[in-house]
Amino acid sequence: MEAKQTNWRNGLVWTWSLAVVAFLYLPSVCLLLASLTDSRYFTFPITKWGLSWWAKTFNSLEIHALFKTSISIALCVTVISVVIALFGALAFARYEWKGRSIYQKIVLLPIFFPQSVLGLALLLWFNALGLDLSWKSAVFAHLVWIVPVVTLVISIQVYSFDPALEEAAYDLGATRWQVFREVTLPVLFPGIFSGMLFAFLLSWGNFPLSLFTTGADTTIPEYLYAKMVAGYTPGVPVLGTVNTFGAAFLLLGGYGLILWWRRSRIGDSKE
Amino acid sequence: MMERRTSRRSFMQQSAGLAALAAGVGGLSARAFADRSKELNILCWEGYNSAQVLDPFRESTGATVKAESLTNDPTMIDRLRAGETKVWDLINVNNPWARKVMFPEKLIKPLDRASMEPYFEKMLPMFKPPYKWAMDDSGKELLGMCQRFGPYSYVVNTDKISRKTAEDQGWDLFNDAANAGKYGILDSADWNVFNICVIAGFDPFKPRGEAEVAKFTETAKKVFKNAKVVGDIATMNQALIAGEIDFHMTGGTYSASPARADGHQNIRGITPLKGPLEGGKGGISWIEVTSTVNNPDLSPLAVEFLKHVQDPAVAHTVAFAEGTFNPVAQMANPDCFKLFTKDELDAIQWDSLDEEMARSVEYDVVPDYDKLLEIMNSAKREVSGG
Amino acid sequence: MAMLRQPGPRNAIPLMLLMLVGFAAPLLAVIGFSLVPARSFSLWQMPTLENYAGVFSGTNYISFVYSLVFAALTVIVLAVVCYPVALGLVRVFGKWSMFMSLLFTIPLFVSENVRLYGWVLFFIKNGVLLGTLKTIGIEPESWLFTQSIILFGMVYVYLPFMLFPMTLGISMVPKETRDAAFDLGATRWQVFREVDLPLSMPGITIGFLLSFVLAVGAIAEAKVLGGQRIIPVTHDIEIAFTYAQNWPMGSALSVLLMLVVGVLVLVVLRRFDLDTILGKK
Amino acid sequence: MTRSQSTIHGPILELRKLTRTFGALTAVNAIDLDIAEGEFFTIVGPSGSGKTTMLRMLAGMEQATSGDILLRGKRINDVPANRRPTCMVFQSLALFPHRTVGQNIEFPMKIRGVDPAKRKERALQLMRQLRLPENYYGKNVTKCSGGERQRVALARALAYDPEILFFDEPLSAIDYKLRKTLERELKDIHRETGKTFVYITHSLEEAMVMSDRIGVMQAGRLIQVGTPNQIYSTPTNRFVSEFIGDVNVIPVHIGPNGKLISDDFAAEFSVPKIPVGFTGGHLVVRPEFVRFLGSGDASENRLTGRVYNEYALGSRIQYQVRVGEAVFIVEKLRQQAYTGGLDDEVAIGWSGADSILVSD
Repeated sequence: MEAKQTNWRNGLVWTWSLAVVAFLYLPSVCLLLASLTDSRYFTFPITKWGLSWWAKTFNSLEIHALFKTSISIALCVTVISVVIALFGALAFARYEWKGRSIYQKIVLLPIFFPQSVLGLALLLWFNALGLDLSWKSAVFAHLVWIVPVVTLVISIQVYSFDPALEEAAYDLGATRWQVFREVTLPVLFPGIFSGMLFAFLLSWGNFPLSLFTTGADTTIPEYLYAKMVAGYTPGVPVLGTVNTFGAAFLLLGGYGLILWWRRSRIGDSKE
Repeated sequence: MMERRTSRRSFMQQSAGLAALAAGVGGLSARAFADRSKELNILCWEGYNSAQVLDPFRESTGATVKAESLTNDPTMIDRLRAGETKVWDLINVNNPWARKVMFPEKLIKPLDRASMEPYFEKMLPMFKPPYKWAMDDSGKELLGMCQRFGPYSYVVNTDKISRKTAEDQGWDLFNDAANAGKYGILDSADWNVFNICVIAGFDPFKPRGEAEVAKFTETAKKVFKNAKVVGDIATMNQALIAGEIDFHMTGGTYSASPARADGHQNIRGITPLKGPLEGGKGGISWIEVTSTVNNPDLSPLAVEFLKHVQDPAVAHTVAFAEGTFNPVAQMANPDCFKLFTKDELDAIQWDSLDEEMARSVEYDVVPDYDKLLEIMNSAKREVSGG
Repeated sequence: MAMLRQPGPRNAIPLMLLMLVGFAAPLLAVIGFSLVPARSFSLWQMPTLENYAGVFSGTNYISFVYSLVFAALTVIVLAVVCYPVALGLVRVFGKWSMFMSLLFTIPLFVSENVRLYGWVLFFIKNGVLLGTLKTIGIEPESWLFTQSIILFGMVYVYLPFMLFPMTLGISMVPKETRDAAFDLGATRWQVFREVDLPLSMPGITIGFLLSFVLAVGAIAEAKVLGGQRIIPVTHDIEIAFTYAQNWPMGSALSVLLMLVVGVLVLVVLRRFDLDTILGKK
Repeated sequence: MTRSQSTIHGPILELRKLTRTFGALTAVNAIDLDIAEGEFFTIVGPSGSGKTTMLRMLAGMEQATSGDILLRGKRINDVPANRRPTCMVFQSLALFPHRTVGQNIEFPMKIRGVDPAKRKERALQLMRQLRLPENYYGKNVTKCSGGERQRVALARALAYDPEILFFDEPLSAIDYKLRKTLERELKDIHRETGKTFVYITHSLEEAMVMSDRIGVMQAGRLIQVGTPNQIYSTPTNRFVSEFIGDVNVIPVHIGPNGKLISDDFAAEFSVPKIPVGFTGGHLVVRPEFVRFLGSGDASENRLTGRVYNEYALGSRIQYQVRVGEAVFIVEKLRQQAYTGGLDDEVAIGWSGADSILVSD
């Protein structure tokens, strides 16, 4: 394969991919622009630049309450889903057992399911049970969709886990808990950590499931939707922009953390 | 040996998981008999859920106030029907629902007439007690408090179509084939049904015959086929300002005011001079009524809040909440009225408010609404993609 | 019960319980609601099939057709858009690959309504695009509120759901196998057709399936960008649950949608061994 | 008898200053080499020596940074792999897992548009030649055993009808016994087809068994080329000598008396001739050339030490003889085994002509 042709092809692939990245982020840039105006409706070029909507948004008790609700949901979802998904992933990827292949497919089903329909189904189910809806029911609703995703994320790590490591540790006299703490957890940690990131962010950004299951509590995406439909203000692009930056910060930061962690672990073993 | 150890460890792992799951499910019904003196849940139209209105109340009472805004009455009432009377304390919907639907269905409970009625005294003349929509059929029970109101027919960009032309031509704007592709429809199912009835030439609030249903079907198809865009308020205003459309159906002060407040005085809610409605009127208006939900564990703050928003300063805030701007019943009170600036009065078309209200009939429940809605949605589907 | 003594099934228990209570049961509730008389709000009634009769005699088929056609078109466009990127992630970007993947992941965490609204700001008259063009004297019609922009929006929203499985698929093609085919005389196109495509098919199929299924459930694109130029089936369901106050009708529509999705997913997933796709060699 | 076919035919492949760099790393460094038509040529070297990169350049899967590759005198640097009349058997074999045995073998013919009936006929013929049962034709290739897969890979390469076949360590992952069988089969196939084989491996043993000539690579350079016999008996440097197996490599330098001195063994050694200009290097002594000396035996080179341990190597036995702190290894056939006890003092010796002096 001629180098020139390969370079040319790689150049094309790079160009195309960067164009797709630009395509993905262009709306976010537009939102950022729309948040930087003092007028309510967006016209471009912007005539009245200003940060007043940022100030209003950050000073609003309403928004603080929404953040609290969204964060409570996301944190609960993160903790519970990582615990369930860790066992789920061990069953998914580590152990050979009869019925595993069916189990794997069942785990995938909720991911392959329109979320708005799932949200409605949960609403009907809660209704049939006579449960009160609140952010707690939303936690449960999020779990139904997020646990399978996190299970997949952790499974990928579990696939590359060598069970002989645990056996070697037992053999060297470690207790079950020590093996779990010293071997299993650290080795699976990058997967667990990515799972946590995903759980948190997917819960944070979820709209279709929250819409039907939060009851009187409102999450940020629900609030944004309500505002967009009726009371649009540039507070919508402000929150949208904060959201994008937050997600980028968490993900890139988390990735950096994993890199750093891996490197320092290799450093340890060299010493 | 190895196998047995592994098994026991796995068992411990799995018990932990079960516990977590149980905690997740168990938490759902935990608040059955919680103390509700410090919490208030409001199901409302956009505006009451805004920070300007709620934050001061939160500060003064130290309460947790949750408000969810929806943009149509039937859905809110549905949520109560579906069992959410346990959740909400206040519900804010348009005028006829409390008297005609929610009270008979026991979804709301009456207010203490003695303590609340004095507030009506200070309102604009049309709301003086006993105001019809605030009372039940027997005329004994007070069902809710009024506050925001406004005419609601259609909105035009007066740079493209003058106010006079729009008022004179009336609903035929939407029958005029030359206007195809020049207008939008603010997506609001029940209001869309009203307006299509009126465009078809009959009164939506009266029982009707086969011929009118046929006319409705035909009109619905035509109106949706010729619309450039169907969408929410933000979309309509953005499209009007940008020049994507010249006018849109279903709108008035409520939807046009944010654009007007932003300096776009050419965006104006129009009430036609005449039409097929009761008394030859051409417009429809709305009045919001806020009622206490028939919650078995109603928060004591519900009534507090109703009184709170009657305060002149708060009433002004409600009128100019974050999203949309509207006249409020308390504007008859000079203490309240003086808070409105000229720009604010311009935003809510105060200059023509009286005459426009006079040209409008009040929002009402449509007989055979379900049937018409189904016809309309079906028409919408059939012409979609065109 | 003997089975539960094995570590595999035991670890699966919490997740399976969650699926039972949180997925299977709600779906049964939907099915239950689809069988009660129209406009009722409680499950405990005489079962009836009138809702289904209503769906089949009405015009809902139009929404179904739109949803399915647009989902199919989305998948086709996404396949073309994503393939070079997936190829890049596996074979070209090298140490930048992870970073690029993250860039494609971040938008997933901002709800799609808001991101689509960003496109409205971009495309609307006097928006970012047309406003800029206007300053240099060009004033074309905006692209908003058309059918094609709905497709555009769907491609935008579901891109990561095609990209990542596709990347996984392409990474399953060993370099040596491709080299071997090339060495045995195959042209680039023949290598692609004979080796790349069949060997990356599991991932690609999952990408197709995932983006198709999610796109069938799409609603926001038609509302936000399309000005409701088309009415997807999920919009019908929403109307039934909101304006129309008809939960049983909405449930019947949901059940039909679930059937389409469920059958498709089960049929396709049956063919794959997830272990091979996800990493067990 | 070794038939060096290189003398019969002209070179089919000529490498001229062939170089490949990756950034700062020079993987293949200015290699010159002629490979004769019909030859079985093996490049042997440790991992990282650049042999795979070189092979990939020859096959057309890697671009040379500089230098030329000539096939029958024609420069083919810019001819891509799919248009070179050469074919490679990969380390992983790179069989198409989604195809049957038959489809794998027929692949190159299908690519060329050979008609299906002819394809099948040729595939079956190749399967017979490679001792694959006929009923394997429709078998899923992933269900075949390691040895069978080797044969399928070779059959597929032969189906391409290449002028040169390249092999990238195809036997490295196979157990000893099967490897031995396959080595022999490969050599038979080479005889039967008369094609040029270029084989790379890290095992000199494997190279010795099959090759007409061997090239030893180290750090991107081809440091010695020769017949197996030449490589074995006259390695040109320390690396080659050590690569061949367990040998005694003793650092030596020239003493004031002009003799070779080993500091490790505190001894003087003699060789037939010290090259002009030699100042220091290594003396290589193959362990099988070393004898245990009886009390009266004379030897050109002589050391005294203790037998510390012995290792059975199949037909031979290796002894570790400690001379002071240094260790010397000696190998004997079982019939000539050392009969004394461990830790007994012994004298060992070898003829100067059996040792090799390398200058690095």
